[in-house]
Amino acid sequence: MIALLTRDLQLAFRAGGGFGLGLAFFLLAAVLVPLGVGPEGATLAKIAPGILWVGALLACLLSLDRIFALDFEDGSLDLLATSPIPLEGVVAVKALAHWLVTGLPLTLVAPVLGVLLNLPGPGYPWLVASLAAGTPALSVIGAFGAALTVGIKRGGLLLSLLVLPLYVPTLIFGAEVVRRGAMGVDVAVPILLLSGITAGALALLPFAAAAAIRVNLR
Amino acid sequence: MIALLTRDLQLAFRAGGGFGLGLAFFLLAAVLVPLGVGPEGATLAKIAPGILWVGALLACLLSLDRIFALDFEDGSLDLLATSPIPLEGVVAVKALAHWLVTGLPLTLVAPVLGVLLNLPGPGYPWLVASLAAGTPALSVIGAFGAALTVGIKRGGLLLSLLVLPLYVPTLIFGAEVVRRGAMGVDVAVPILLLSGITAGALALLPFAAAAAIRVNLR
Amino acid sequence: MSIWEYANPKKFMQTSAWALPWVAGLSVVTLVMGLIWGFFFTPDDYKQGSTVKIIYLHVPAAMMAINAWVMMLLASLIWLIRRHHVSALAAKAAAPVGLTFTFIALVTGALWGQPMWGTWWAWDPRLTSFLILCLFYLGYIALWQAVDDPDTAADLTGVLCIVGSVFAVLSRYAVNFWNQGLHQGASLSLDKEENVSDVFWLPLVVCIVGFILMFLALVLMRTRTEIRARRLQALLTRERIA
Amino acid sequence: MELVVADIAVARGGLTVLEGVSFRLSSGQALVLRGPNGVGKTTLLRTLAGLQPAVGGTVNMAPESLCYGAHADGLKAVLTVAENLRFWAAIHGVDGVDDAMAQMNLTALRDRRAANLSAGQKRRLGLARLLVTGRPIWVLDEPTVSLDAASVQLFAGVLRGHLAAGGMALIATHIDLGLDEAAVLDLSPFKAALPKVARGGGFDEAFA
Amino acid sequence: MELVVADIAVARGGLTVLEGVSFRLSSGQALVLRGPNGVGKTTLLRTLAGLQPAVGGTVNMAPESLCYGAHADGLKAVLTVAENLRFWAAIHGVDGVDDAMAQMNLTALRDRRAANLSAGQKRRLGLARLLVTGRPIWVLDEPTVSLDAASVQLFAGVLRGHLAAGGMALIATHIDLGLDEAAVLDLSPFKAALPKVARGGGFDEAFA
Amino acid sequence: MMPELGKYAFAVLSSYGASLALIVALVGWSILRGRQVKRQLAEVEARQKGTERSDG
Ligand code: HEM
Ligand SMILES: Nc1ncnc2c1ncn2[C@@H]1O[C@H](COP(=O)(O)OP(=O)(O)OP(=O)(O)O)[C@@H](O)[C@H]1O
Ligand SMILES: Nc1ncnc2c1ncn2[C@@H]1O[C@H](COP(=O)(O)OP(=O)(O)OP(=O)(O)O)[C@@H](O)[C@H]1O
Ligand SMILES: [Mg+2]
Ligand SMILES: [Mg+2]
Repeated sequence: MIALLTRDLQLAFRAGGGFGLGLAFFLLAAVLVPLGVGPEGATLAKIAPGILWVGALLACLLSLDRIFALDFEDGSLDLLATSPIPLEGVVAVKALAHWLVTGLPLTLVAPVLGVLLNLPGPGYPWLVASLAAGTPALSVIGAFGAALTVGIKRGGLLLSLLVLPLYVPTLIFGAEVVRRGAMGVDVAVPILLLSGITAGALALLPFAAAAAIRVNLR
Repeated sequence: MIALLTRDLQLAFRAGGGFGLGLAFFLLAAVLVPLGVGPEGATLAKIAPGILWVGALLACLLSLDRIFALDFEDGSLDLLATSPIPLEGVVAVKALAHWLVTGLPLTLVAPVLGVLLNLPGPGYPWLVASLAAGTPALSVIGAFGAALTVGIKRGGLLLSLLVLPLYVPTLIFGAEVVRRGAMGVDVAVPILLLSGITAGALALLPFAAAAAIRVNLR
Repeated sequence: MSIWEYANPKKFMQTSAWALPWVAGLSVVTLVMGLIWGFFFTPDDYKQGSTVKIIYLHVPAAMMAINAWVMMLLASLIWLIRRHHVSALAAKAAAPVGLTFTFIALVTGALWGQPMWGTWWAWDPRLTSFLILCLFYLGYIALWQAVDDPDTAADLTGVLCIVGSVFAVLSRYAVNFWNQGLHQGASLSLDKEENVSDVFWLPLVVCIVGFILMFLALVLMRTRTEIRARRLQALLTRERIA
Repeated sequence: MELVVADIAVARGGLTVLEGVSFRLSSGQALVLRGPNGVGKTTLLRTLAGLQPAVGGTVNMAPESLCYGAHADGLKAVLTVAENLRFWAAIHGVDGVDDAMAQMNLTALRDRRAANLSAGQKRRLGLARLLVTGRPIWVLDEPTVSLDAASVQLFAGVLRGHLAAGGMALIATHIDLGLDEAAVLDLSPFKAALPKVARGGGFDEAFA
Repeated sequence: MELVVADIAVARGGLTVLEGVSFRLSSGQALVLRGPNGVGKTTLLRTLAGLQPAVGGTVNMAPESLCYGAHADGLKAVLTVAENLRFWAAIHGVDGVDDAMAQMNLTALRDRRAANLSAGQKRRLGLARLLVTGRPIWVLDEPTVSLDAASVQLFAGVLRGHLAAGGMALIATHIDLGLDEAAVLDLSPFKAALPKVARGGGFDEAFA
Repeated sequence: MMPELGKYAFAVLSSYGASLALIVALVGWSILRGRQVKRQLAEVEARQKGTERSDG
């Protein structure tokens, strides 16, 4: 398992592996929105929590197809499925690697983008907290979606379509945490709900994803 | 050339080909933003032009890697490069196919999403006009980016990073047209500039893209 | 003797080995002098208080960030037209330097904006176009890193640099059109000297010269490294084939 | 140790392609599967590997004793030869990467990234992977594609070594491997009869 | 019509792998390229096809007379056999899709999607594509990979027909095609010598 | 000697600090990588010269 994690991280950090690009996309989203919406600080401050969460979500989304598709195409997934590691473990490890490469850096740079979008001061700690609590769910839900679409060549958009609805609760509670935080209101309820979703997804989805992969390999 | 166009459209409409998924993504983005940002009508009306354009742009972006990568992977691109059709023609036709599959439907459904986002009445015709004038540029710029990254496995995110800065002028003028249209102000200048960018991109970028493909096939 | 002689890597290595210490030494001297002069021996501005001192970093960094891109554009053109490896590698070497200068301009600008405009960041056209420039740098560097074959990478990044430059200029105009800004206009033009009084102007010029020299020194040094790295890679491949 | 396949039927795309295939393989034996293109060799091997369910019949073997080598080698282009092998060795908890490279004549290429290998070198690396799984039953689908004559010899030697050490091998191939001791099973006689069209518009076997 | 290759040198990954290769092919002739894995056959063929520049030497042939058949067949998995062929025929402005299918024994599979073909059937389809390009010089990289004996025979027949009609063929393969009339060129003697390390720390040939 | 920066001390000092840090990082990285590559190249050159001589 550790070998698998190491390899996935190694692959991500090698040329063309995609590390940092999720970050770059997040940054790009934070730049594009003001370019589209207009430069007024007050408007931006209002939509900042939502845009930041939507941006994080899309950045996560775009790297999902790497989780299994590459391994499927070159035959590694067949071989992993017949290896001594249970497929559930493979899914969990790959979701973890995805989070380390995407979710974690996203969480860490989010405050900088908050500045660009004029996020009000008290919102920052909650931005980081909500992303830290929510992005693992994004990775594991995404791994499930990737498992469903693994047989489809360049199924990137289908994947988005399947995964985005599943992301909705995470998005709503995550953005709500930041919005309340920015206004200085109590955030306990949404952050608890957010953590609940993450915990549930982590506990259950690897099994669903492994089942989906088994079906797709047939 | 017509055979190539027909095939690309055929591929897009077959199972897993990705037609309609761009649209779906556009729709999802338009739905997610209110979820993230909150439901107030006035805020939404204000950001609607920008969000619609950013959504269109991301929907376009996500399907770019299909333009050449599939053909590269299965060897078709090698064969097309040695075929009697000039590579510039191949690029142009593929960009056209991408536009027919992505940009055109996006333009046609945009007014519906305008309703979801509370876009003010006078904005609608300009929304359609600006998308009609701007999306071809998105496709051909995207084809250029796809040509640059065609040799890179799953270069999807790198592709975004390369292409998004190139999209900036189109986005700004496009969103500006809609915003001005929605406010009832004169839109002549931005829409002319937008069309200018599109015309320039259509005239020049196929050559750059063909050059990039030749380099990548080496 | 034509200038293209220096496009020969061997010749370039010889010449740059000779020039590098001088350029580097000079740049250290001017930079230290300019910054010390600016930081310790200039008065506060009557409006901006002590924050004017930031100008000695901000303006030279901003200027060089743009000029570095221009240099990369020229080098890319030379590579694509005449296929001199040194120019391709010089463009590669310059990109991280340009990116660092862009960061410096952004960071000092943000730190300056907080007291002056009451915000770290505003979507002012100049600031915005700088952010976009930063993205261009990132994309360019990422493409260099993503492609294995050095000549392929040089060709692709060269094409990207040219197309990117056109779009960067377009973006500049688009952004201007999009928003009128808070940012200072040009105050360093030679005919309008009165805009910035001599007390600030002279150390600023020294700092600008210092930054230019620093850029040259860094690019020389990094190009030498890139040439060596390229040769190293070629030798290693040869060795493996044997 | 034994692999016992009894009366197995396998399906592809919802259509039974082979039925009634039976054979038995004990330690030290190899079996070569032959049959014209499209008869169902790949399908049979995937079924044995547990990647798809059999339509009928039984397969008996020790758990986790089978190692599948497919057309696709599961190599990562950006990892070097040694890194690729080390990964699979770690997954199977086995040592012997250096030995595997030596056996498949890859030692000189050990630090070359897989992307920069020729077709035949890649294939050799794919076969070296078998050696680091530590599993006794090798199930190989056209293992010698793209290999030159010398490499085919090399591989035959490795295979003999595996058999001599008590391993088994089941190989689908169109090419002569020069492995005279191996039994040959032609699959053509087991081609599934076309299912009769359901009479009377019944739906019950339209899904067969 | 002729294909004249004179003293050509080809490079892969910035490194010359073959040099001094010369041969001449006239109407009706076939040449089989041989050589161990990694000697540079694929690289040579890609260079001749115009996909990568030669390092030195000249290639002479009529423009647009060459048709390249690689490891990858350029097939679309979601299109049927007939649609795939029709596309390539249209690109080259040639008829004869039905004839090509008949020759490569694909008529029964004509409405099957390429995704549902076995490895050998796919390969046959890839070879049928050659027939609808209408080009005289076939340049083929291991064309018979995955083909069973009968299909190899079939392909050899098609090849003979092409040569009899005045075509030419240049084929890299490790397998015997049963094409006795073809000349054989072993590439091993043309392996590029290692360039000497530049002395005195000179950089002038570091970029070879 | 230290000039009176007043209420803007944070902005000014952190500007200088951040800029110098970035410059030092860039220069340091460039020098380190330069040295590393130079050393590796020297190694390989020496090695290859050696083998060449032993070859004849
Ligand atoms: C992150 C924010 C900022 C960025 C990206 C930025 C960028 C730039 C750029 C690109 C230049 C032009 C250099 C040239 O071409 O000559 C410049 C000059 C200048 N900036 Fe900023 N700036 C920022 C914030 C600020 C702030 C907040 C102030 C002060 C209130 C400021 C004051 C100046 C001054 C005085 C000049 C010199 C103008 C001239 O002589 O051309 N900047 N800045
Ligand atoms: N996805 C699929 N759906 C339907 N039929 C399929 C599918 N894949 C393969 N087939 C068919 O199933 C049959 C068995 O295919 P299989 O790949 O097992 O053959 P094979 O014996 O391995 O042939 P080859 O020697 O060409 O590799 C073939 O007739 C093929 O056309
Ligand atoms: N991208 C690359 N970068 C560097 N070297 C490469 C690259 N691709 C291939 N090579 C090397 O170039 C040489 C020639 O490869 P090529 O694919 O032409 O061989 P081949 O004769 O076709 O071999 P095979 O019979 O195995 O297909 C090989 O030694 C290979 O290792
Ligand atoms: Mg098969
Ligand atoms: Mg080859």
